[in-house]
Parts: sequence; structure tokens; C-alpha cells
Amino acid sequence: MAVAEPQFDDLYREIILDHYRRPRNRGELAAPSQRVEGVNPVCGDEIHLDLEIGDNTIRDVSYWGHGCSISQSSASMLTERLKGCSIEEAERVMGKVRAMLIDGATPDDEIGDLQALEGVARLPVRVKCALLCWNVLKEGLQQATTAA
Amino acid sequence: MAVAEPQFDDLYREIILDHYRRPRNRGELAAPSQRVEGVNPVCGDEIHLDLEIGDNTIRDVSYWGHGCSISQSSASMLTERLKGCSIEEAERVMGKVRAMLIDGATPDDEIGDLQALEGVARLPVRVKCALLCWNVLKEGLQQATTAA
Amino acid sequence: MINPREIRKDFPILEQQVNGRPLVYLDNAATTQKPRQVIEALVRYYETSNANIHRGIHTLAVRATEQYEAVRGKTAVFLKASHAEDIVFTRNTTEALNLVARAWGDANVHEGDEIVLTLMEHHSNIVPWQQLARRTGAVLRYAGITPEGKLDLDEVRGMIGPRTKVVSVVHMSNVLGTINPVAEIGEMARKAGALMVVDGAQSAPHLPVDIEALGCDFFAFSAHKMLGPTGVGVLWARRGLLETMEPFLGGGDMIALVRQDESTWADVPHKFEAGTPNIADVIAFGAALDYLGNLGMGAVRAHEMALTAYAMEQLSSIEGLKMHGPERADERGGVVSFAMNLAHPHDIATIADGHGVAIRAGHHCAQLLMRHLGVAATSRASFSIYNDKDDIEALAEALEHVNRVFGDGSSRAAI
Amino acid sequence: MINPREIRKDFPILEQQVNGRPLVYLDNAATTQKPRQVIEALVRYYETSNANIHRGIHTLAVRATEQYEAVRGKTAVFLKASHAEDIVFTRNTTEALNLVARAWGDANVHEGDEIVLTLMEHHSNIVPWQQLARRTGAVLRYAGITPEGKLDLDEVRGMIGPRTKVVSVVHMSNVLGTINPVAEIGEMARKAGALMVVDGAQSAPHLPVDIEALGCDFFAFSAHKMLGPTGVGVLWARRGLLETMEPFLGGGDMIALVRQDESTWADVPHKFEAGTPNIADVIAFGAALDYLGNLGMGAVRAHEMALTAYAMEQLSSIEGLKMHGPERADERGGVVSFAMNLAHPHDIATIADGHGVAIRAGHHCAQLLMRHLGVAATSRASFSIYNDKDDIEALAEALEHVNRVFGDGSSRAAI
Ligand SMILES: Cc1ncc(COP(=O)(O)O)c(C=O)c1O
Ligand SMILES: Cc1ncc(COP(=O)(O)O)c(C=O)c1O
Repeated sequence: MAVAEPQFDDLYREIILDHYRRPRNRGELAAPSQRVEGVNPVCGDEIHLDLEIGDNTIRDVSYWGHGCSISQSSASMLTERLKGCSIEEAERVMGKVRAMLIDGATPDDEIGDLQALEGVARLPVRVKCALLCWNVLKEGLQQATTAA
Repeated sequence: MAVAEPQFDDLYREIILDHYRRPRNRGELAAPSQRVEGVNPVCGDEIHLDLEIGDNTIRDVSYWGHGCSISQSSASMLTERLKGCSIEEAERVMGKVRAMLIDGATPDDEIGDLQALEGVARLPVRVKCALLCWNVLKEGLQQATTAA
Repeated sequence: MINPREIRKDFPILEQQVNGRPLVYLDNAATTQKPRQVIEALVRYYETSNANIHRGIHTLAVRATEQYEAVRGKTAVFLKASHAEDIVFTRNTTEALNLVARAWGDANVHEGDEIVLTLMEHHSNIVPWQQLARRTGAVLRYAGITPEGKLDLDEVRGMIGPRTKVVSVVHMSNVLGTINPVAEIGEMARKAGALMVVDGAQSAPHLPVDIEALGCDFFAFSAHKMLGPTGVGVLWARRGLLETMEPFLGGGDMIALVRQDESTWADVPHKFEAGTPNIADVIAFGAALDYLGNLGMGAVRAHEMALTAYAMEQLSSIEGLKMHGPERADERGGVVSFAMNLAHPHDIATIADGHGVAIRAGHHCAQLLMRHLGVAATSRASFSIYNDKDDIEALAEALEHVNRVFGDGSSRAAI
Repeated sequence: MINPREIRKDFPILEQQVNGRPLVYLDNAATTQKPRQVIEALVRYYETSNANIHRGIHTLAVRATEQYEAVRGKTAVFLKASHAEDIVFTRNTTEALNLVARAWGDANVHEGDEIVLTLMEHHSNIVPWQQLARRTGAVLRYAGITPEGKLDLDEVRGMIGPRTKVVSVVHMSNVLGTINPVAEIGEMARKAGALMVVDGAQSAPHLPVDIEALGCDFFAFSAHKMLGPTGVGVLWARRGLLETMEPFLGGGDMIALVRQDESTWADVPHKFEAGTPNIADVIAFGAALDYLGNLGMGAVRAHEMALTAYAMEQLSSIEGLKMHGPERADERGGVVSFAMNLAHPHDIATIADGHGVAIRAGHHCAQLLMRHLGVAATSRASFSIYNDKDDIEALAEALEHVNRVFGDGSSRAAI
């Protein structure tokens, strides 16, 4: 029998690896309005998000933490995609990313680079890696809304 | 296929049932030199032996207790066989009964009615019933030896 | 409608001869036999999916984890419970009850508090509470039994009061067959501010259970008594209760963060499943739940009730035989304990075994009940879905034989 | 001599493809696969002998009891222990260690007493002692690890003193592979009047164990890590020790006499096996012991040591890969943990899985050790009797692929 090609190369798409190797918006913000964090106790992945929210807009966002390429690149792409977005748009993007990861929904262009995470949905055990920063974001947005 | 005869009728030989229905030497002695007892915690069988030992002889022996036909008839036969015996003979009989029950040794006439218990050796789960009174006796003889 | 003849085809063990007779297995309250679907689930697991669960990334680990957690969901459905996370897998009912007595009891029961039990409890629902009482100085109280073998509800009512911290009652007695009104007792406990624990070891296998309707706080049972493999027990807890409890066993899989001096715990139910669980058997238990689910627990109950009625009728015609427990089959499960004038329970069981009929003789882990009944032991026949009237008749025949063996010499000579 | 090619024929699960490649199972420290002899023992038990044990008179009950107790004897022989009654069956290593911490610890460890552990312990040999320390006010002390990944024996020696009540050490680390000199440490404990507990979860499956020569007081391990089924653990105790201990779990089968207010206990080991045990799996564990016994544990060790040496050689040629633990294969068991410069352990495990290679990534229930190593997780390959050099090469190939995927874009384009 012919040996199959190694699987999961589509998981590690170049765009993911690029965000993993050259993280965008990594570090702390000078004056975040929200600072939120999340840990995945099972695998130890850790994500911190700094958000600067005002006028219903994510004026700035950064992240730091450690973990696998999926959790870290997901966070990097999150910051890149949402910086400067209205809360409304951020929530729409978040909804689409979650639908893609959790329900396997087909992503559309609105989520940008994040479409590269589509392959993760096929691997339930890694979905939580990709979701981690989005769970953290959700909490951050909730805090912002409550504070407002 | 022909239905087999019910098994274990050879276990319940008439002599066993006779001792069960009409126990010999049942009750307490007036002045026992040894009073010993044993319980089988798994099935609740209980045997008490009263022994009157002197001059290296079991001058008198009686039993009481409750439990299945095997444990009770074994005790009844014990008393019948050993009353008036020398300790030496009692120990020999005890050895032969134990060998029959535990190792499946073929009994000889010296043990008398007790040969009827031979079938029990085939049923490991019931052997302890037949042995109970012999374990109690062993303790009684030990006490007598130590006291002497 | 249950068709035992069809069902038997799924139980390879029942095809054998015992002592030259076809095996008639009437020891189902001790443990039931397993359908090939359960055995095959075990084989399938070990031949295709075996791996340690919950932390693995590789394919087998993911597969095994999904199969294991799916059974938690199935167990919830079986109990009509709303949340799979309220279910902890243990080794057996006994461990489940110990878990409650330790993890809930040690934190909530104090000196002078009262623990209400009944005289018909299985040792597994007595000893853990005795141990708790000894650790804490709490007091045990036992509700009695009516002459007909039912729980004395008035006594229970009188016993539950402001000092009661927990009431723990067997749902169906493994000796008398009595089905206790646990919902009603749970209501009494609730009003007194006490928790209600139900030992469901005999009820989950034989009665439709609607856990929310029972209104209890904890419910424990064993897979091996309901067509499942040995080594799996279930503890269900009322929503939110597990969260309030400290863990019981410590170790792998139940932690969030381990530091040198102290640790934090994983979410429920994992907090209560320390170490590698009995993965294969939990998964095979899923096949048992499917099997019972396909039959329908209502049908199981109807079949076993009819069989119990038939057994009580047949046994009542045997001379010198006295049955324990409620007289009406609809007030009891498929368990019939009895005494015979002439023969001791162990002799009865041996002679029945000589007929290929497997019944149990002894105290059935219910010594308090034996003492109450004034006996050292009883003989017990108990039924499952693969039993039919022929099995009852084989039992009756064996018991007639007991009477012939133990009757006077003349009738014995005639056999 | 072990011939993995022959042995594999006994392991049906290994015949499968994972992600289009033949399964290469290198997660044996988590759990091993099971030979058909073990699976068949399960099937045979359920198809011929299933019954509840220890109290039954009928044929199946006697048969099941004999088979179950025979495995206690086999376990004693496997450990070269003199007495089968010194062996208690639990669910797993974790439960065995909890049993010691509760049933022995609660009665013997007091405020200010010291419990000596090491930084390389599995959570199952940490958390039960933390819980004990919390209940009693005892103090935990952790011996450190040398740069080469060995236990710092001088530190252990310095730590054991008059306040030490118990020393509990892993025999073989599930992360570093390190084999600890437990006999030597046991001697230190004995001199200080402390008890010595050995976590044998990784040693019993892979090294010849002579329990008397180890000189410890308790020894715990799990069947599922040594070809046996899930749901069975073993606790061995030094002669006489179990007798001095109060029971842990209470319930059926562990009592002698139950009265309303208190009970008396059955003889050991039954005193520690409450409720219906995991009968089928204990019996199937007997088949696993037979399987290992036929191979000979010396041969098992020799095979796995050779494989470990080969793995260390192969992995050392992979760029950016760093192995943890002792450098010499004869000082370690068949476990190789490693880090790679470019990729996180979870990504390594996923890519390996894409090659059909099952390895584990994570903290391996050893967070204290991870913290000591300064990592959040490691990747780990671990070996068993059915693994061969081809498996190692498949792993090496997968790891090369990891480097290609995570290397810079140019090399990635080339694959
Ligand atoms: C060294 C060590 N100790 C203890 C354990 C716990 O074993 P189990 O999960 O079977 O209780 C393991 C296995 O995970 C181990 O490797
Ligand atoms: C009513 C009742 N409770 C508890 C138990 C204990 O079940 P297990 O031995 O599976 O723990 C049994 C079974 O023996 C039972 O019948």
C-alpha cells in the first residue's frame, strides 16, 4: 500500500506559521481599558489580552502568553483583524470565528487571515487552542460593556 | 439431551441428614474443662464445643450452634466419634478428617460415620462448613494441652 | 414486550450446562449476565481505540476520550438527568456512597448531627455512614420495617428532624424487593434541611428512573447489576452540589494546577475521577445502556413484575416455604427471598445448584435486616430480562427436591 | 529475546491505519495496548464464568471467585512476594496511593511530621499527600533533581530525619525515564523509622521487580500500563501492615459483623476491597501477567533498553531537539521526553499523529517537574514490547517533518 502524505499540513498553513513566527501586536499596551487572560488547564496554553476600548471601538489591542502555534497565531490574527474595529464588528467576527471552529461553518472574507484556522475545526482536540483568545476577548468585551 | 439427575445427592447422605435431624450430644456440659466456639463470618455458621478432658482423654464432649446441615452434622458426628477417646486418637481422627476434607484423601474406617462427609471435599465452597467444628476442636485441644 | 427467548440469544453464558442441567441464572441481584453487545464493545474498544484519555492529542486518545465522555451523556439520558457533568464514574455503588460520605459528609456533618438510615440497607449504605459518624461524632438512626416488609414511613417521618443532616435510603431492597417511596422521603428530608441520598443499586437496573422526579441529592448505582461490566459505578449529584465539595481521591486528571504545597482542582466531574479511569468498562457500559434503552425500562419492569408474581405463586405452593417482603408484586422488584422449614439456605442453594439453578443464600450484605427478620440467612432468587417461567419452574422443582432430601427418610427413599 | 514482529500478531489494535499510515503506538507510559490473550480472557470470563464473588454457593460464583483469587496469587508471584494476602486490588495506582495516605496516613501522620517526596513525582504521588498534610498539619518536603535528571540523593539523605514519617518516591519517572534507587532510599527511611512507599506505575510494567529486595512498605501500580485492562490497580503492603490499618472504603464484602452502631472487619486483604470488585478485569489482568511472565521481565527490560538507546541515538541527530533525563539507557526506562526549538509539544504531537505516530505532549501529570525543567510541557515517546526500530524511525521521520513545517518558509516550500 502506498504511504499516505502526512496529514495536517493544511492545518499548519503558511499564514498560521507566519503569525506564530512573527507575532503581530505582541506585548502590553501602555494604558489598556481592559486586561484579561485565560489559561487552558489541560495543556497549559496561556493568553493575555490588553484592550483599549472607547467610543464603541477597539482602539488598540495586544496580546502575550505562551503555547502552541495554534493558540498563539490565533491571538496574533485576532489583534491584527480587530484593531480599530467597532465593537459591533468585533462581535460579528468573533461569532463567525467561533461558528467556524465549533460548528465547522464555512468562513467568509470578513474574518480575513483567520480563515486559515478553518482546518483546526477538523481536529476537536486542537479547537480549544484556537478558541482560547476568543474566550478571553469575549470576557474583555463583556467587561467593557458592563463598565460603560 | 437427557436431563441429568440432580447432583449432590451423594453430598446429603442419609447419615448426614440423620445427624442433622437428630443431633447427638447437643447442649452444654455441666462442668466442661474447655468451652470453645467458632463462627464462619461468611455464612454465619456457629459451633460451640464443650469438652471435659482429663487423663489425656476426652471424657465427654457436646456441641450447640446453628447453621447448615453440613456444619451441624459434622459437629454431631464429631462428638459421637470422639467421646471417650484418648487425645492421641482424637488428634489422629481429626487429622484424617481434615485430610479427607482439605486434600481429598480417602478416609478409612477409623473415622466412622464421618466418612459420610467425603462428598463435601468435592465442593470447596462447603468444605469450610464441615471443617468449622474441627477448627473449634483444635483450639479446645490446644487449650487443654496448654492448661495441663 | 420482552421476549426472554429472543433476549437469551444475546447472552452466550446462558447456553451452558451446570451440573448436567441447563444453567438457570437467578442471582441477578448480585450481578447480571452481559449481552454480547457489551462484550463486543469491550473487544471493539481494545481492538480499535484503546488509549489513555483527557490529555492526549493523538488519534486514539481523542477517540477513546470521545467514547468515554459519550457514555456520561448516555447515563444522563438514562436517568433523565439534564446535565452529564453531574455524573461521576466510580468503581461501584459502594465507592459512590463512600465518596458522598467522605467528600460531602466530612465537610457538612458534625458532632450530634443525625444520619437517618433504615434497617433494610445494604452494608454499602451503612458502613460508610458508621465511619463518618465515628470521624465526626454524628449519630446514626435506623428506621424500622413493618411486618409486611415495608419501610415504616411513620417512623421515618418521626426520625427526620432539625438535627438530621442526611437521609440515605435504598430505593429497592436487595432482599425484600421492597420499593421505597424515596421521593416522599426526599421531601421530608428537604423540609428538614437535610440531604437525601438514594442507593439505586437495585432500582436503576429494574425500574424506570426519573432522577429529577425523585428529588434526591445523590443517586448511586452499579453497571454490573444492569448488564454492564464489573468495575463501573455511577454517582449522580444534584446540580451545583459537586462544585461545593472538596475532591475525594487526589491524583492525575483531577487537578488544574499542582504546586508544591497545594493544588487547584479540575472542573466537575473530573475533580472526582482521579487517575486513569476504567475507560474500557465505562465505554462498554454504554452498550448496556443502549441495550436497556432499546427494550425500554417500562417493558423491563413489566416483564420482571410478571415473573415475580409467577414466582410468588409457584413458591407459595411449596410446603414449608415462607417468603419475605411485600405480598403484591407491584410493590416490589424482581427479588424473592425465602426460608424453608426443613433446610438451611446454604443447603437449599447447593441443592438448587445441583439442578443447574443459581440462587444466592446468605445475609446478602444486609445483616441488620437479617437480625430484624430473626434469621441468619435467607435464600434468594432474583430475576432479569432473560428469565422466563421455565426458569421459575426449574427453581420450584429444585425446591421440591430440597423438601424430598430433607424430609423424613421414607420420602427420601422414594426419589 | 523479544521479537516485536511476532508479538505484534497478538495485538489486534496495531494492525490499523491512522491518518493513512500504519499506527505507530509510542504512548505506552500512558497506557499500553492489550494482547488478544487479555481480550480473550475478558470474553471467556463473561461468556462462561461471570458471577459475583466471595459469598456465592452456586457453580458460577465459585468459579469466578477461584479465578479472581488466583490472580492475587499470580500478582504475588510476579512481584516475588511471599503472601498473596498482602495484595489489595484497587482501580489504579492513584487509588492505591490514596488508600495508603488515608488508611495508613490518617492514623500515623500528625502535625509537624514530615512527608518526603521528590520533584519528579506524578500528581498521583503528590496530591494524596497534600490532602493528608492538610488534614493533619504534616509538612511536605520535595527532594530535587540533578542537572542530568537524576534524583539528588544527597538531598534525599539530608531531608530524611527524625520527623520523617513517610517517604514516597517514584520507582521510574514517567517523564525522565530515571530509575531511582528506591532500595537505598528505603534503607534511609527505615533507619529514620519512616515508612517507604514506592510508586511502581512505570517500573512494574518494564523492570523485573523483587519486592522483598526493594525493602519498601507499600508498592503501587496499574494493570493498564502493563498489557492489562483498565480499572485494576495493585497495592502491595509489607507483611502485617494491612492488619494494623483501619479500612478505607466501607461496604459489602469488607465486613465480618455489622451492627447498628459499629462493625467489625473481614480479614485482609478483603477488608480493603469494599463492594463488588472489578472481577472481570482482575481476571483478565491474570492473562497479562501470564503474557509478561512468559516473555520474562528481564527480556522485556533488555528489549526496551535497546530500543531506548536506539531512540536516543536517532533523536540526537534531529536539529534543535533536546532530550530530558539521564544520558545512559541503562539508567532509565523506555521513556524519552524531548523539546524542539521550533515547535511546541502540542504541534509536535499533532504532526506526529499525521504520520500515524502516537506520542504524548503535555505536562504528563508532573507539573512540579515541568516547573523544575522550566517548560510548560514536553513531548514524550515511550516504548513497549511490540515496538521496534521501525517505530523509532517513523518517529524520527515525523520529527524531521516538524522541523520542515516549522522551519523558515523556504524549506517548507520544498516538502
Ligand atoms: C509514575 C506514575 N505514577 C502514577 C501514575 C498514575 O497511574 P493511574 O492513572 O493508573 O492511577 C502514572 C500513570 O499515569 C505514572 O506514570
Ligand atoms: C441495595 C444495594 N446497595 C448496594 C449494593 C452494592 O453494590 P456494589 O457491590 O456494586 O458496590 C448492592 C449490591 O450488592 C445492593 O443490592
